[in-house]
Amino acid sequence: MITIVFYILSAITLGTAFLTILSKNPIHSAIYLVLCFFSIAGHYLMFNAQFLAIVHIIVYSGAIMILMLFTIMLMNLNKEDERHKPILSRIAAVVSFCLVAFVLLATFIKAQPALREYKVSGQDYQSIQVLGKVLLNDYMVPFEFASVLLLVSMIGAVLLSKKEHINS
Amino acid sequence: MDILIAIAGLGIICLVAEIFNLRKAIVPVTVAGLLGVLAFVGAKIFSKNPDILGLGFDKEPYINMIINDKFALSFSALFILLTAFLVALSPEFHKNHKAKLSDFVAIKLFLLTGAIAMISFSNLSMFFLGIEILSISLYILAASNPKDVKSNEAGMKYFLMGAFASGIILFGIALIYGATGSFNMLTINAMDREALPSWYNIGAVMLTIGLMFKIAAVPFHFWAPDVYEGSPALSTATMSTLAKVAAMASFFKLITTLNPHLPGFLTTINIIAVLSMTIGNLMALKQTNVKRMLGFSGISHAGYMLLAFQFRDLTFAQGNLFYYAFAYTLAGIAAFAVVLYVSSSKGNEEVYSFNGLGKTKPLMAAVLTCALLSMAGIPIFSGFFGKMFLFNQVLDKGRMILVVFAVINSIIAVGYYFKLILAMYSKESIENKEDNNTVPFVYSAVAVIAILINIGIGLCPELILQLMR
Amino acid sequence: MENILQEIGIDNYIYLATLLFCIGIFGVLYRRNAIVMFMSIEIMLNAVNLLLVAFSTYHQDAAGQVFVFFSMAVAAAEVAVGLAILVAVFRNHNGIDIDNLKNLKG
Amino acid sequence: MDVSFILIILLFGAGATYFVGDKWASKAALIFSFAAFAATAYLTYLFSTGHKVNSMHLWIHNPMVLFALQADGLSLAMTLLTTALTPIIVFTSFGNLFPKTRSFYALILFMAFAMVGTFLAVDGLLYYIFWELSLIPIYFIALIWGSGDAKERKKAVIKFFIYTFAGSLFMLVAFIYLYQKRHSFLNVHLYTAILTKNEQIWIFFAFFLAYAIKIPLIPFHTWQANVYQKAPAAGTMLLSGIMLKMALYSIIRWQLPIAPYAAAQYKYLLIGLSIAGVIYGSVLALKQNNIKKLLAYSSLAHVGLIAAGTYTLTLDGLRGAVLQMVAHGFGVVGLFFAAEIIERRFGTQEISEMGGIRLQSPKFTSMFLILVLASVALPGTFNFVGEFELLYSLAQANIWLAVIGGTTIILGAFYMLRMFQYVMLGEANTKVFKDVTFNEGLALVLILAVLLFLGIYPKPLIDFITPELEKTLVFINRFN
Amino acid sequence: METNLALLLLFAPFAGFLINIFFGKKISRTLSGTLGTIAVAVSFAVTVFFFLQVSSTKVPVMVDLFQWLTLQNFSVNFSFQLDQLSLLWLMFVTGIGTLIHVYSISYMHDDENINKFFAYLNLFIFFMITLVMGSNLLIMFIGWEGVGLCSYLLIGFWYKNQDYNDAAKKAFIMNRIGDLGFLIGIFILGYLFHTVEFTGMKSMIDNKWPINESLLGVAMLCLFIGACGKSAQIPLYTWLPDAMAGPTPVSALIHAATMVTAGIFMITRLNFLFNLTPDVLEIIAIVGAITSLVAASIGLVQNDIKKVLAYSTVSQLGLMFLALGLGAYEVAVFHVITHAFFKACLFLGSGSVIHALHGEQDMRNMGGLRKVMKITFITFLISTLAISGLPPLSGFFSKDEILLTAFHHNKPLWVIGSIASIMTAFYMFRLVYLTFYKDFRGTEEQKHHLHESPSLITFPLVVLAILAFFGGAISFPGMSWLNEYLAPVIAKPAVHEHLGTTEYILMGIAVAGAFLGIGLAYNKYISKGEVPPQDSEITGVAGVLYNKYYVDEIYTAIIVKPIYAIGSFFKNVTEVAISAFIFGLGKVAVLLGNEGKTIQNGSIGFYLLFFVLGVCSIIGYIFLVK
Repeated sequence: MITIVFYILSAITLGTAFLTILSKNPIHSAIYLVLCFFSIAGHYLMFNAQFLAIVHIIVYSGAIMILMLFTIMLMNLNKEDERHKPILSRIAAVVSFCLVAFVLLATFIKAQPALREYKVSGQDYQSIQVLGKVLLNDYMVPFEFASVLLLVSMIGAVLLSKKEHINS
Repeated sequence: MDILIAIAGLGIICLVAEIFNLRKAIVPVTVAGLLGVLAFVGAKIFSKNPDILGLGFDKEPYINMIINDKFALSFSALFILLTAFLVALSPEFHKNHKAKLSDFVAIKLFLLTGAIAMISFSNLSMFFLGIEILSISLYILAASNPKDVKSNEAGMKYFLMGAFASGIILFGIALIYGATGSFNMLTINAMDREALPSWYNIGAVMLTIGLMFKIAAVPFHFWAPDVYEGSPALSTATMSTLAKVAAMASFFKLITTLNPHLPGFLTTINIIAVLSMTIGNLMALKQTNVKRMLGFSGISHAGYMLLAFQFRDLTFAQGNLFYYAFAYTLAGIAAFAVVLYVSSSKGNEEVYSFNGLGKTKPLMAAVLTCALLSMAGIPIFSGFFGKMFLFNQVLDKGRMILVVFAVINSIIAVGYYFKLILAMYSKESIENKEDNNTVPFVYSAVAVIAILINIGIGLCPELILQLMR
Repeated sequence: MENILQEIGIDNYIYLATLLFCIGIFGVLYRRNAIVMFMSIEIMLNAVNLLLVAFSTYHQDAAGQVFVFFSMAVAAAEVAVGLAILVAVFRNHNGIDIDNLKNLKG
Repeated sequence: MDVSFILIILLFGAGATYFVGDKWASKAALIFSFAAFAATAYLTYLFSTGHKVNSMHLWIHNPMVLFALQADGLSLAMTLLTTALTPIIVFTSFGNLFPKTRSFYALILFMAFAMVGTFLAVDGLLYYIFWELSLIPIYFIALIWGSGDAKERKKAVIKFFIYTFAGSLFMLVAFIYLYQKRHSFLNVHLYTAILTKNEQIWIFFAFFLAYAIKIPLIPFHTWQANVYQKAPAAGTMLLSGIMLKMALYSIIRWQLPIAPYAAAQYKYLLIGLSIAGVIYGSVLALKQNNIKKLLAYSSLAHVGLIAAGTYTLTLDGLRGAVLQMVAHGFGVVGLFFAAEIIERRFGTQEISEMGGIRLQSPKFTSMFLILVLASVALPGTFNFVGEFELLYSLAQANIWLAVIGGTTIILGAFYMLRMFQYVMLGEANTKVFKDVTFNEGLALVLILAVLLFLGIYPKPLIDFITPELEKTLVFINRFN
Repeated sequence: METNLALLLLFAPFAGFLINIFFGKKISRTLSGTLGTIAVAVSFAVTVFFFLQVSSTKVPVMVDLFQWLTLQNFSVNFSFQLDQLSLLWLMFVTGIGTLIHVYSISYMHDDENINKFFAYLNLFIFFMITLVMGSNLLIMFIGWEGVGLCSYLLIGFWYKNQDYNDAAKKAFIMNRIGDLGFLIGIFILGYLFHTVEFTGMKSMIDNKWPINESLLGVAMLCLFIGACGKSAQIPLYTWLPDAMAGPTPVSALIHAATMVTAGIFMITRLNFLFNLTPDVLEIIAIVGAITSLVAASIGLVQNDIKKVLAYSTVSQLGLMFLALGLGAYEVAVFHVITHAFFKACLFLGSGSVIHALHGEQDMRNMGGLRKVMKITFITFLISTLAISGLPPLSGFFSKDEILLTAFHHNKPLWVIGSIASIMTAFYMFRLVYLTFYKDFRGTEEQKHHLHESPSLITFPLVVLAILAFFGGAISFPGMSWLNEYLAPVIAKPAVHEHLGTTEYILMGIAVAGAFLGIGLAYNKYISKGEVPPQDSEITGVAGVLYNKYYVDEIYTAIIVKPIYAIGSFFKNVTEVAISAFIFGLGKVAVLLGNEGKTIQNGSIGFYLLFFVLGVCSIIGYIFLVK
């Protein structure tokens, strides 16, 4: 049962991911990508990681994709006027996609883990409480550090888009 | 940890100072602050108990995130020094964009925190955040002249490829986590390599690839020359000095800590090292843009630094890498100080702009010459010792062939370094004689100080080497 | 609490994540529209997030999930900066076709 | 007071010369170079009276590098040569007016500094550093103050630099490789490093590459003639008078004692190559119409003979080499200076545009003639002493080698006299040849005095260098 | 005392040289010459003193100054040796030297560089003394090269003429070829004996020191090559006739009387070694004989008065070598001495003629001079008779002894020697007839100025003529003072037969031969009154002879030209090729860099493609291939 769900979800994930890439209209891409993110959230739910799934939806679908959509619309890019890459480049892209997929998959298939048993600790490790504890105790430093990251990107975004005044 | 806080604090101060209209104070305060932090780092290196302030940062949980060993501290000191130079150069460089000055300075400071996190991490999350802060700051710096088409292109290229590389790094981290169940480097390092699933090795290789991109090693180097050329010169200076050695040091630390037991891994690194040296040097031969040339030269230097992975004694390897990085970056800073001057007075960085510099600005020409000689590995400049220590280490491991390649590359490198020197000393300036604008004080000061430090550590390599030991 | 991996197996998640990652790579290679390339990179990051969560379950460890948060933060920051650059490019080039960005070469 | 004092004087002199400004630079350079000479002489005196004048300090712990300067017969002799020639070379430039005077003289002193360091250093790395360091000043001297077409000059100079740099890098690799064996760069340690035969051969040829390019031996010589021609006179004198001696000296100090097996193994190959250079250089010298090029090729021939002598691995060969280095050093400096004197007056280096100088300036002609005769090793000049010992050592190796090498005295006479004839003799030239000035004359007379005095009474020098050569020879012959 | 005197002997001419070279311009011409002459005269006086002393005591005077060269096997000192041989040589070197100096005072009086001339002459004497006095091979070599240098300087004395300079250069270089042989010989001897002192080597030979005979043979051969160079023997003789470019006193002193006999001196000096190598001696004899014949045959047709004398010198030197080769060292020495007298006289006489004719040297433009230049003519005639070997002049005794010895040892060589003697008589009398007999064939202008030379010129002529006449007295057959005198220095004197019938017959043949030559000359140039034709009309055998068998041309073709050709080859091919190769390496690097630029094409997609391929290959290599 759960396996079937997994396969269905996976198919959706991969399919929408492909569609994201293949659709000509960036708006369509964005929509497909949102779908893809939702399916990934589905995967998270299957892991019983509800908090993560929600955060995922909020951040990716809610923030990042919206930002992208805004940009697309601001720039009036919702046209299917993208000229295709030269055919040679596209073939190269397809070939290298096949190659990289083959290499990675082959590597992973070759690298079957020795043990096939999965431990079940029975402990709660992914509830909000636990995550909060881990995040704000063990991972307090990176958590704070992430603020620097966000600050940088903020300053950066401002710096890059700020119209310059002939200033004092 | 305390270093990170201090520097991030400095960054905030910058931003606040702008709000309070203290623009003039930003740079002096920052530089002074950085030098203060540098002194602090120095004290930490030499004191027995690194936790000088007694804030408990060397205990749980901080120790799981940031570890202040000599390697980390030494490199931190170098990064702080470099940032001090870069910040000092900023006001002159951005004199037409005074409003943005605080942003630039703050970004550089945050970039510094990222760099320090990258080398003092003891948890992969810190590493990842550090490298991302560094990268994102650099994307911004690369694109920081939004009106300039070249700067746009550079930023875009760097961003797209950098994000791509970040994905690969992240993938590698995930795999390592999958194999070990931990992000903590100490825990991972203590594990039995043979018992780990081979995801671990794949993850290590992925990380390697990602970091190869950051240090611009062949075949992940394509971005470097383009971005170096397109970015504003000061950003290029940052990339080619601070960012490059930060990535390299972090790479070194990461790989030596992860220590994958993998046949062919070191061979791969060696091949990449040789390729980087060779291609970097060959491509640099025909360049006419100095920034671009230095970009290719940086690729070859990355190749040299990759030789540091051939070691028998980790401490010495660390010391040698640090020395090389120190020598290379100081030469780079000195060179870029001159490039900044030329580019501001001539409007571009083409080689012909340097014509006749030996006559018009002998000091600048002399500094640039010294810097180039150092990069080329001519003694008494520290670049020579950097190379020599690396060669020594590699030969100690018995990898003769690598050294031979490195040597052949050193020969090729002379070709383009001397092209620039030739231009300065044997060609007449194309411009007419009234080119009598004086060199801004900060440029010459930074150039001279940097090159003096470079020569100084060449005269007394012990100063640097002993930091690690 | 049962472990979903007992049903499906960590391998399949790895393959899934790898494929998704490769699709992301494909997207970056295949398209010349910068914004779609951004999306492809997001796909790559998401693939890794998925993998991290799977490993988190595999190890019954919260750290993996915590890392995903950082990854999201990074993704957000990257997108913000990326879009800012994109806007700058758009202003100058009146388009976001990355094949127009070929001035720096040689 | 130890030998580092000489280095300090020269280095400080270089700085001081730069800072006193264009007007006084030449005088300052003369004073400092002479002070260095005086210091060397005094140290030589101290050394010969049994004082220890070595300088030995730990420099870098790991890899262990010592700041080790050793005064012995060999190194002091070469140092004396350097510090004696430097004031003369400085002095020869007195009449010249050129831009950036102070940099010029500062570079000359700096170069002397590096060369003295090369001769004195016994720590391999230190030696290498000085060795490389000496390249920089000559590069700039030739580049900035050189003559002729700027483009051609640049080409020649950069070729020279890359070429010599390339060679010496392999020497560096050899040194580092040796370091792995003994964890020291000190020469005596390296001498006793245990090397397999293969290793010795590799190391030997790594050294050889560096030295063969610098000396130069054929076929590594192509940089030479052009650089000699393009460089300013002082640069050429430094190059030919001292710098190429660095390589010859290094053969004795480093290459042979470190890899004696390989040296013995390839003895005849190397001698053959060197002697081929003798003939090659001589024959080419016959075809030159440019006086500086001619002298360059003659230099090629002479140093070929010196190299051949050193590779015989006999005391006579080594001693002859050292003597001939000194002799050739003075002689070639004198000849290039003479060429410079002519160029100052006639504004040309082409032999076909000269002639008839004897009519106008018999004094100069006489001095030039003596230089020419010294160059062809007429007995009574110092060059004969060196050449005799060299040829004798070759004869001991194989009589035919001496015969072939000895053709230098025939071919040498051929091209030198031919040059003398067309430069000095014949009908009066239409151009005016002003008689040599006092300064020029003094410089030439000093050189001639040295050549003639040592030609008659070389004993002090021979006695001075022999003990050290014998010591070295023990290392060289330790496998036989 | 002895040391100081010996040094005075050595350095008096050197002092003369120094004074003349440094102050010559400031003092008057005559004073310059006088000083030079006095310097040599002092040497002569000292020589006489030593000569008398050594003749009576029979103990050589040794002077050891200081160490010069140090080699592993031996060291070389500045040391001098005044024994019978060197003193004998010094006697005529300084003696004739003094005379020629006197002669030159007048002869060179009008030359602006007379001080240089005397300086060089003094220097020459100095080096010649060094050569002769040296007690080891290397000191001898100093002198050996030194006289070569002076020869170079004096041949090219009139340096404005590049032809003269060429001649000087040629002399120096050909001498150098011999010098190389000399050097190699020294090397081998040093290697064999661990000393190059004459006395040292001699005592080792006397003590039966084991010697590698074949190596010794090589050494001797090399030394003989050295002697060939200096003494103008085949194949290194061609410089001597060209050397006549120098002023005539130079020709007399250097190229007739002294320097060119250095080879004979050296071989005589080393006779104890040459005796051990009979093969080499045989080569010497053959070379000497052939040289004497070849040179004499060329001399038959030369028209330049000095060239005739030059070839005559070569020919006579050949005879001396013949004697040496036969082991008759003292005979060779005897001929050296007599030859020095009469050849110096001949050269000076010709100089007197040239002086009178203002530089005219072509005999076709002379004639009839005996009426005007009586002293010159008489002295010249005496010397000519001497060289032709007519008794009782000195030449007769010396030459006859050589022929006698040759007859006893090797008949073919005797035949060659005799033919050469006949030729000598012929061309010498041809010279005399063309110059002094018949009518003057020069221009009116010259004729107007014809005069006998001043007494400073004629005085040496007279002295030399007297010596040429009576010089034979030092070694009459059977009762030779010379042989006794030289006995200590000559290891194995040639066996001197008592004068028997054979000997008298041979003498008779020789005298008859001389008369034959004279008669032929008389017939041709007096009776028929022929004058040699112009250059272009000389054809056939005479043409070959006149052009000296084209030896110069042959040398040019097979040695000089090829060297230049090789030089061109090196310059235009190898140099360029090596340069191109080295540059090529650099070019390849630059080219690769240039090609690489196309890969760096600026396209992000392309860069990413490479990125991905890099990822694939690295992962593939590490995980799939390995």
